[in-house]
Parts: sequence; structure tokens; C-alpha cells
Amino acid sequence: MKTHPKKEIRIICELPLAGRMRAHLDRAPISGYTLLPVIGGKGSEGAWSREGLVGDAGQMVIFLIILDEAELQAVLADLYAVITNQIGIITIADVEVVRPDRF
Amino acid sequence: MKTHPKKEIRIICELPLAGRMRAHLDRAPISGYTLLPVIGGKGSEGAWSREGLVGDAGQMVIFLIILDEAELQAVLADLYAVITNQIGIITIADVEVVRPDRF
Amino acid sequence: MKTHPKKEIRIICELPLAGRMRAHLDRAPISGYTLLPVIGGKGSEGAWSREGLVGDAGQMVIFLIILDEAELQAVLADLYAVITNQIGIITIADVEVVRPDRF
Amino acid sequence: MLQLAAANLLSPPVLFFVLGFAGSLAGSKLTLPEAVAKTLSLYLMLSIGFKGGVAVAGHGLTGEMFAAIGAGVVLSALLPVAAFALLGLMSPLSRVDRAAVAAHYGSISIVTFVAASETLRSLGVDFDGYMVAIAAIMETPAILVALYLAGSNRPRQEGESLFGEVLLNSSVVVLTGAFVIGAITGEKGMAEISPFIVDPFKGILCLFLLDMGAVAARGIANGSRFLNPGLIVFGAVMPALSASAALAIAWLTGMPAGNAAILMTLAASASYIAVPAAMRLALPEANPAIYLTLSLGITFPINLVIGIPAYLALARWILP
Amino acid sequence: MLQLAAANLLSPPVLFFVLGFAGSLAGSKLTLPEAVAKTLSLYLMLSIGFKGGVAVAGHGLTGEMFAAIGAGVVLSALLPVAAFALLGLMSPLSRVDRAAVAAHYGSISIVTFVAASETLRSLGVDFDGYMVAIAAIMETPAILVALYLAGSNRPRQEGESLFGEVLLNSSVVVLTGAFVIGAITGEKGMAEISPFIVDPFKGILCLFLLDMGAVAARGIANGSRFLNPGLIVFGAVMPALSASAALAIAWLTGMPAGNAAILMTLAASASYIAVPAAMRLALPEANPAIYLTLSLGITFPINLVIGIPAYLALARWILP
Amino acid sequence: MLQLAAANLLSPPVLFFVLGFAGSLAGSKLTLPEAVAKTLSLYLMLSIGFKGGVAVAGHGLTGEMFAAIGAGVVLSALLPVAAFALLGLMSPLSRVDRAAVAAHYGSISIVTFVAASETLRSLGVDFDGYMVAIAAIMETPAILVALYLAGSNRPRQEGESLFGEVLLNSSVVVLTGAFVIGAITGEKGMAEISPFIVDPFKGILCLFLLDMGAVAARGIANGSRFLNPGLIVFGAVMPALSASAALAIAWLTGMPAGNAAILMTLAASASYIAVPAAMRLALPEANPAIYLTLSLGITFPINLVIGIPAYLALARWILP
Ligand SMILES: Nc1ncnc2c1ncn2[C@@H]1O[C@H](COP(=O)(O)O)[C@@H](O)[C@H]1O
Ligand SMILES: Nc1ncnc2c1ncn2[C@@H]1O[C@H](COP(=O)(O)O)[C@@H](O)[C@H]1O
Ligand SMILES: Nc1ncnc2c1ncn2[C@@H]1O[C@H](COP(=O)(O)O)[C@@H](O)[C@H]1O
Ligand code: NA
Ligand code: NA
Ligand code: NA
Repeated sequence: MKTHPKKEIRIICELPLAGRMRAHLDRAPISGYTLLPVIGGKGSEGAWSREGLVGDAGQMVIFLIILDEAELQAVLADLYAVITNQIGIITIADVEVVRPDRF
Repeated sequence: MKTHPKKEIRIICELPLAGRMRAHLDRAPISGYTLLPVIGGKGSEGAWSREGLVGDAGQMVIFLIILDEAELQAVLADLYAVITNQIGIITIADVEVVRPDRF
Repeated sequence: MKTHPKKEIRIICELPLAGRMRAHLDRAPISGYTLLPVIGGKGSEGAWSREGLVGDAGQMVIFLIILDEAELQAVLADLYAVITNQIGIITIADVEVVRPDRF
Repeated sequence: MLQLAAANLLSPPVLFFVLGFAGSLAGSKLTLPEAVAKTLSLYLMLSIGFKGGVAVAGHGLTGEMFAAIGAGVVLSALLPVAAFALLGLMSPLSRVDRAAVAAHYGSISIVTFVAASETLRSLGVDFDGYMVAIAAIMETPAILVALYLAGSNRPRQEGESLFGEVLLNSSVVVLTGAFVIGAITGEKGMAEISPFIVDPFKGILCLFLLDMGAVAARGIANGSRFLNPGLIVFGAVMPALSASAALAIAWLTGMPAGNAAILMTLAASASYIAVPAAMRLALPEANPAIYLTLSLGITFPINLVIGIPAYLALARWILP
Repeated sequence: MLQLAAANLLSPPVLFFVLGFAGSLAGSKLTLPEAVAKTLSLYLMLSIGFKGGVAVAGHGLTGEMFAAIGAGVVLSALLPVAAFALLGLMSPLSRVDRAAVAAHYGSISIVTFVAASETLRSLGVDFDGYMVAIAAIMETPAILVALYLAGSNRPRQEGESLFGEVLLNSSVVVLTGAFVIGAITGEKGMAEISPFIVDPFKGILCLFLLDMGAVAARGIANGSRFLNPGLIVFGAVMPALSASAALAIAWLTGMPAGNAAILMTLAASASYIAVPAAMRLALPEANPAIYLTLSLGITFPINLVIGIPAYLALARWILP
Repeated sequence: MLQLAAANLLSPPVLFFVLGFAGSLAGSKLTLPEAVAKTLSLYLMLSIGFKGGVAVAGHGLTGEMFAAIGAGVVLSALLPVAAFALLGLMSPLSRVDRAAVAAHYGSISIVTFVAASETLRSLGVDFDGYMVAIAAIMETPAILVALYLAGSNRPRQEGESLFGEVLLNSSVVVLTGAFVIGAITGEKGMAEISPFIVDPFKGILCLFLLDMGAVAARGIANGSRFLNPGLIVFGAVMPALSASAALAIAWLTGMPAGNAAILMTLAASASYIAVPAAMRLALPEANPAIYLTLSLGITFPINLVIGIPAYLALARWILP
């Protein structure tokens, strides 16, 4: 089975920001995205945990976006602008996919 | 600490399909797999979210499988057959592990 | 947007061990970590699922740690010692980040 | 009838559904966490199953009951065919999409059943406890009929495992199991657990319908581009047609009005738990956005808001 | 007053809060799963909204009610200014941090409101159902005032969408929606769902406060290094100041003591759901550890444990 | 005694457990979402803790109570030794595995306690409120004994932190805390929250046991290959042995039959929350599939279905 190289952007960002992030992703040249839950963590502002919380503040989610290398820079710059003032982390990794035309 | 290269298959697939996927994985030459939750996303059929849902349809899960490169093609082909008609995404990535004999 | 290479450690470990793991991570030369939920899986001791469980035993979580390659060996050795007798899996992968000074 | 409709429309459960629906369309996130929504759904099934079983406990198996079961089976075998044919007339869907939609309309929606039984209860209209068993029985057969309609020529073995999966769907098992437990423990069991399964029932239904309203609205927002006018009309007309068929059978078998109103509601309702999951396995080529949006976004609200009082009014009017 | 404080301190809700707080400080994990905590919070809002609506149902819109609404709006516009000024005196925070904290203290905490109304109820002190509406109304305005105080010069459009997001926050929508439903269905609706929304209410509040106690303690443990003595004093003094302002307005508008005690509690309470999320969007430079720790870790416990009985005692003493 | 067993077997809680168990073996997914299962478990502890505390409130500390506490401590220190020895005779397990299993059987299962107290209540058999405190006290000591039996020579510090972790396990803290709160607030507190913690209790227990049944069956399906006939016999015989020891101590200390039946149930039950987690930390080499399957898959069902009525019958027969 032949596989084809793509890029994967993973953004760990604050939950209150998710709506804005979605709005940007809706306009981006990508085929979609996937949202993953986070249960806790620790960063420069201390440890946090989703347990027991009622509001959105103090919680995080992960956006996973698989896309073509050709679009990476544009999408990255756009999304980076969203979280630049906020708590959040962006990583990029190499992945292989089976159906390259789907992304 | 010496690390050893392995492959990681990640399958984002529909929840109703999970049983079939498990059945195939049980027969595959792998040491195991891990199931991760997904809370939402967007694809060719629009946005979706796990929130509020009662049934399995319209929800997704992630299967994570670490395996030897030697087995990759066979396992990939088998699993690909399961989701070929369904909604789902397969990616392959390189990882390093500490205890290579465990996978 | 220039990106910079980092390493990512991912540890799938038993939930009862999470406290000890956190204690080690608190002392490690890293900027933080992120905890992800796991809903089930299968390994040498059979299949398991988080569903229906009341206690911590028999459940797993994922620790995600992004760090500089320079620290990898030390951190890895320390964390490996925590799970060496326990059920768990460590993988290492390459990622790129935008703000290298944050990790 | 208008009075009935108004009373229904102004009851707390329907108003909470409307709140969820309208609030969600306006952009508010009113869904419950999935873990809670699933549990409330289970609670509703456990509760109505148990109540039905207790009601049956004293009476044993009667001829009327078997007639009602027969009526349910016949309906759930014929309604998918009718739905399939009607869709062929009204909308340019593929054969497989039509079959998948037909499976939903041949099966039933438990929460619609629950809403109907609450309406009857608050109006003092009696119905038999075994109607719950008929709800359970009507969940599955339509799936098989729909597979046949789809011309499915899958290997036998997968079809059989599918049937097992559907019959073992937790909603069917809890409903049936609680019914049996209710029948075994009778009034004594009821006295012990009614503060949990009876007293707060209507309030919990309100909370659940708030969620269902939000999910329905979200479904419409995301899925409407897969619908066309013909489909939307189908989602409104099919319940009326199914309810009429049920009314005819009720009349033929001499059912009392309360039972008939429930049977009509079951016929008119469309599945949103067991069948969608089964269709993803059995007919993956069918577009889930179509059947989910129709069932949850169009037919469920219509039944809840105007269908139930209409079916009851009709049943009372036609039947003795 | 001391007797009141003791009775409050020894009531189950407060004791469960203390259990959560102390147990969590000692290292036990007493939080509820997020899905459950969110649902309980929703339940509390649904319940008090509905109860308030039912209470209002018979009475229609009265002049008193509009006066009370006016009092609430005035308070939620002025309190952030006072908080902002007080913070300027007491602590070397940045302008943006001060504005964000001010928004929290101008807005309200629903669970504090709930605790106060339970206290009043168990002491047999009456208050009007429309006070719930005032709670809903007071949630949002402080945010706008705080943005102004922060000197926010963001593009208009984002500001507007933010206002929508806050107004559509599920807590505001459920509270208001349930209030309207309660007003529509009145005593009849209440009779149907009171076994769910009234009877177990206080017990569920205990469970929720166990969680809140644990979250508050965790917040203090993690966030205390972002606080300084000035801030901690602020967290204790600001509620007293806000309650005094509310008492003055209550006196001016001739409010009865029960209503006044509720208004004082609302004024003294600080938001922990809607405003923190809004601040993360509107003022991301503000440090969330500061406002969350102050609101949840300092002010909420103080209000719960000693504030509420004190406000009530004062209101009864000063007002006729 | 047979009549007792039949009544127990046909009670709703046991039948729902059987439904979960059988349905799960048949392939249905009847577990509750983890968030809900954890919350129900917390609810059960909060409720029985509080009820026990209220029952104790009037009576103060009596000599009988201290005798019962002493009995509990003695049992939880000796039972692990007995279990360890018995396992040595019956099965070729490693020393560490035997110690880990022994810890489970020396500790207790709260839901078994709850089921026993419901059975006693519905038969009108009295027992003292302080038995809850004994349940809490018996949770932990067996762990220490088992570590000693395992010949654990871990660094002291980890052992101590482990002891803290176990004592601070949320189940122990909520049980104890709610007991204290119940003792403080007494009947007055009870009147306020009994619609939540008393009225729906048995129904919620049914829901929880449905889940427990499903988890037990899943445990057996996954874990049975780690068991051998000797272990299965152990899982059935050990409860009888423990209950006999408890009966002897009850006789020696002159306990009334109700208290004795509870003490026997506690002795016979095996932990499934606190101890498994502690064993993963303290004795990671022990195979969790063995102790979880034994405790949850074998011993829990046996106690629930036939143990509890048998212990009660014996206690009534032997004791005055
Ligand atoms: N080195 C890291 N590896 C993985 N996740 C991290 C790391 N640093 C921070 N995070 C996550 O990002 C969140 C915000 O971190 P910070 O921006 O440092 O406040 C934390 O709460 C963690 O969940
Ligand atoms: N480019 C993408 N990156 C990450 N996830 C995606 C992407 N495209 C689709 N998905 C996920 O896969 C699901 C199915 O997508 P599709 O097959 O396009 O309908 C979506 O709901 C997303 O959760
Ligand atoms: N090959 C694998 N790929 C991904 N996850 C695995 C794999 N093997 C084991 N796991 C996970 O690690 C857990 C423990 O496995 P084990 O150490 O084999 O008992 C399993 O329950 C799985 O969740
Ligand atoms: Na139907
Ligand atoms: Na305020
Ligand atoms: Na025991």
C-alpha cells in the first residue's frame, strides 16, 4: 500500500478559544480537522485539571489538522495569529496517509 | 537510553465501526492497541460533536497501534479494508520506542 | 514561519501511577506537560475499557511532553524508571515548534 | 384537539425542548455532556420498561396483548416498505439512502414514546403496560426489511452478526430487561424504587428534552444542506401516514384509544439510537446526515409538538 | 447574627463545601467528573430559574420588580468601577488584570445565589421570584464596563461577537429560559416536575458544593503564588463593599429585607463561569490564575461561610 | 433461609445486577459512562456515610461502638493473613500475587455493604449507624498487612506516601466526611437532604448494580484465563470463611444480629476501588487481572446473590 507524505498540525489551546479557532479553520484550505479532549496539564501558569470544572476557562482542547505541505505555511500563520496572545502550543509533525487526495 | 524505530498507525474511525476494527486488530500481528476519545471535528460531511449524543452514530474514536515496520504493510492493508467504505482517516508516523521486543 | 525541531515523549501509563509520574515531571527540566484521556485498549494482559469503572486501577492516561533534544536522554531515563515495573508504553517522536524558547 | 395541542405545547417537557432548539439555533451550547445524555437515555428506558412490567405483572399474558404485539410487528415490517416507496416518489435519493431512511421510520423512538405516555398520563388516558414491550419489539425488524430493500448482498455472516448487534443494543436490552424485572417484582418492587424511577421522571425528561432540542437544532444546522424540499416534506408526511396505518390496525384489532394513541406514536416515530448505528455498519454508503437530520431534526420535533396530541385526538375520535 | 452564622456554618451544604475544601487541601481528589459538575450546575440553574418563574407567574410585572431590575443594572455597572479603583489602591496589578478582576466582581455567582436562597428558605425569610431574573440580568453588563476600563481598543466586530457569546452562555440561557418556562407553566408545571427540581435540590447542592470546595482548594494551591496580600485582602473586602452598596440601593428603593439580602449576595458574589471564559477571549493578556483564584478560592468561600448570614442579618437590621 | 435467599434474589437491585451481568456476557454494552459510574459510587458513599452519622448523632460514643470498631480492626488485620495462607494451599500463585489478593479480601467493598444494609432495612432488621464507620475503618489496614506479607522491602518513604494516598482515597474521605457531617447536623440535616440521599437511594443502587454486573461480566470474560480452579474456589470459599470469623467475633463481643450480619458482610466482601489502585502502586509485580477478577467477578456476585441472605440467616440463628 503506497503512502504519501503530509503534515500534521496539532494545536493545544484554551477551550474558550475553540470557537474562534473553528472559525479560522472553516476558512482554511484544509479538508477538515479533529478535536481531541485534554484532561489536564502543567505549564508556565501552573498545573490544571478538567476535573470538577463547570466553566470553559481553565480547560484545553486539541485541534488536529492533516494537510498538504504546500498549504502548511499559510495555515500555520493564520492559526498562529489566533493563539498568539493566548495560552497554547502548536506542533508540526510528518505523517503518511493512504489517500492523499482527501486532504 | 537506546531507542528503536517503530511505526505508528493512527485510525480515526466511526464509533459504530469500533467493534469490527477490534475484531481485525485481535487477529493482527501486533502486541496491542490503544483507544482514544474524540470530541468533535469537521470533514466532508460537515461538523460534528460528541456533546449531547445518545447513540453511537455520529461519534468517532481513535485507534493507536505501534508496530514493527515489517508488519506495517500487512496490517495497514487489513485495517484499510475495514474502513474503506466508512468515514475515517488513517495516518502513519515514525516513532521510537525503548523496549523494541514489546511490539 | 520558521519552525524548530523538538522531541515529543508520549507515555501511556496506568492511572494509579499518574501521581508519581507528575512528581517526577515536576522535577524534570521541561516547560510543562499535557495529560490526555484513554478510553480503552488491549495489551499483554487483555482488553480493557474505562467504561463503567469506578476505581483508578485498570485505567490509563497519556502524558505528552515536548522538550529539547538536549534534555531527552535525562528525562527519558528518569521517567522510564517510574514505569519500568508497571504497565505502560513510552514512545518518542520528532516534532517542530514555532516558539522554540518556550520548551 | 386544538386545546389538546395547546396543553401539549405549553407543558414543561415540550417547552424545554423548544428552549434547547431555539437556544441552539441562536448559538448557545445547550447540549448535555455525552456521558450524561447517555445516562439519562438509559434512565428513561429503565424507568418505562420497569413501569410497563409492573403494570403487566398482575394481568398475565392476554389475547389482547398478543394482538397488539402482532400489530406492532406488522407495522414495523410494512412501514419501511411504505417509506421506501414514498421516498422514491418524493426525492431523487439513491436506493441505499432510501432504504436507510426507511429503516429509521419503520423502527421507533423511545423518547417520543415516553413523551406520549406522559401526555396520556397527565390527561388521565389509560393505556396498557405491555405497550412498552411492543416498543421494544418494533425497534429491530425494520432494519432487516430495509437491508432487503437496499438489495444488500453482503456475506451472510456479517448480516447475522449485525442482527445480534442490534438486538443487543443497550437500549433494547435495558428496556426489555427492566420490563421483565418489573413484571417479576411487581408492585412490591415498584414501591421500593418509585422515588427514583417514577417521581423525578418528568423533570428528568425535561432535562433530556433540553438536550434533544439542542441536538436536533444542531443537526438541522449541519445537515440541512443534504436535505431537499421533497425530503423535508417526507419527514413531515411520513409520520402522518404511519400513524394512520397504525390507527387502521388499531381499529381492526379493537384496541382501546389509549393503546391506539401509543401505537400511532410508535409508528409515527423514527429511530435515532439503534438504527443509525446499525446503518453505519450495514449500509455504510448511505449518507448519515440525511437520515439523522430527518429523524432527529424534522420528525422528532413534529411528533413531539403536534403529532402526539393529534394522534390522541384521532384515536379518541375514531375508536370507541 | 452569631447564631445565624453558626446555623449557616453547620448546615449540610456548607459542611460539604468544607469537606471538599479541607479534603482537597489534605491531598484527596474530591472533584466530580467534569461532565457531572457541568450537569449539576445546569440543574441548579434550571431549577432556580423555573422556581423563580413560577413564583412570578401569578403576580405579573410590578413596579417593584422594575425597581429591583434597575437596582441590579446599576450595581453591575458601578461595582466593576469600584473594584477597579480599589484594586488600583491595593495591588500593583496591570490595568488589564485589574479590569478582568473587576468584571468578575461586577458580575454574579449563581451558586452563591442558590446558597443564599436556601438559607433564606430554611429560615422562613421570603423573597420574590423575580430576584432570579435580576441574577440573570447582572451576569453580563460588568463585562462591557470592564472592557471599557481596560481601555480595550479591539476591532468592533470581535467585541460584538463577544457580547453575543456571553449573552448566549448556556448558564444565562438556561436560567432565563427556565424562568420563562416557569412563568408560562406556573403552579401546574411545578406540580409535575417539583419531585425533580425542588425535592432533591438541597441534596444535589451538597454534592455540587463538595466539588466546588475541592476546586476552590485546588485553585488556591495552584494559584496562590499569583496572589499577594493586597489581592487577598481585596477578595475579602470587596464583597463587603459591594454588599453595602446593594444595601444602600435596597434602602433607597424600599426593598423588603429578603430581596435585599439576595441583592446584597448577588453584588458580593463574583462570577466563576461566564466571565472567566469571556475574559480569556476579550482580555487574553490578563492572567487567569489571578481572577479565578480570587473569585473561586477567596470570595466564594467567604460569601458562603460568613457572607450570606451577615448580609441577611444586616438587611433585617437596617430595613423594615 | 431459603425464603430469605429467594426474596433477595428477586429484589430489584439483585435483578438489575443479573441483567447487567447476563446482558454483558451475551455481548451487550450495559456499562455506564465512567463519569457517571464514579459519581454514583460517590453518591452511595455520601448517602450511607451521612445516614450512619445521623443515626449515631443521638447516641454519642458507646462501649458497644468501640467493641465493634475493635472487632473490625482485628478482622481486617487477620483476614489478609488467612487469605494469604489459604491461597498458598489452593493455588500456585507467586508470593506477591497472594499478598495482593489478600489485601483485597482483608479490606471491604462498600457496595456490598450498601446492598446488605438495604436487605436488612427491607426485612426490618435493625443495625447501628456506626457500622458505617467500621466499614470506613476496615478499608485500609489490610493493605499494610499485605505489604508485610509480600515481604516488601521498598524504601520507607514510598510506603508512607502510599499510606497517605490510601487514607485519602476519595471513597474513604467521602464516607468518613459524610458520616461526620451527618453526626453534626443530625435529624435536622437529614430532613433537609433526605429527598436526595434517602428516597431515590434504592433506585440509584439498581442503576449502579446494572453497571457493576456489566463490569463483573466483562472482568470475567477478559480475566478468566488468569484464574485457575483453585483460585475460583478461593473466591467462593474465602467469603464464607471471613464471614464465619466475623460471626465468631460478633458472638464473643455480644453483638446484636443486625450488626453481626453487617460485620460478616464486610468481612466477606473484597475491595474493588481503593485496594486495587493501592496494589498497582505498592505491588506492581502482582497481576491486576487476578485480583480484580476474583474480587469483582467472583466474590462480589456471590456475596450479593447468596452471601448476604446467608450471613443474615446465620447471624439470626446463632446470636440472640
Ligand atoms: N513542554 C510541554 N509539553 C507538553 N505540553 C505542554 C508543555 N508545556 C506546556 N504544555 C501545555 O500547554 C499548556 C499551557 O502552557 P503554558 O503556555 O506554558 O502556560 C499547559 O497547561 C500544558 O497543558
Ligand atoms: N484534514 C483533516 N485533518 C484532521 N482530521 C480530519 C481531516 N479531515 C477529516 N478529518 C476527520 O475525519 C472525519 C471524517 O472526515 P470525512 O471523511 O472528510 O467526512 C471528520 O469528521 C474529522 O474528524
Ligand atoms: N502495540 C501497541 N500499540 C498501541 N498501544 C499498545 C500496544 N501494546 C499495548 N498497548 C497499550 O498499552 C497497554 C498495556 O499493554 P501491555 O504492557 O502489553 O499490557 C494496553 O492496554 C494498550 O492500551
Ligand atoms: Na416508526
Ligand atoms: Na458581584
Ligand atoms: Na473483607
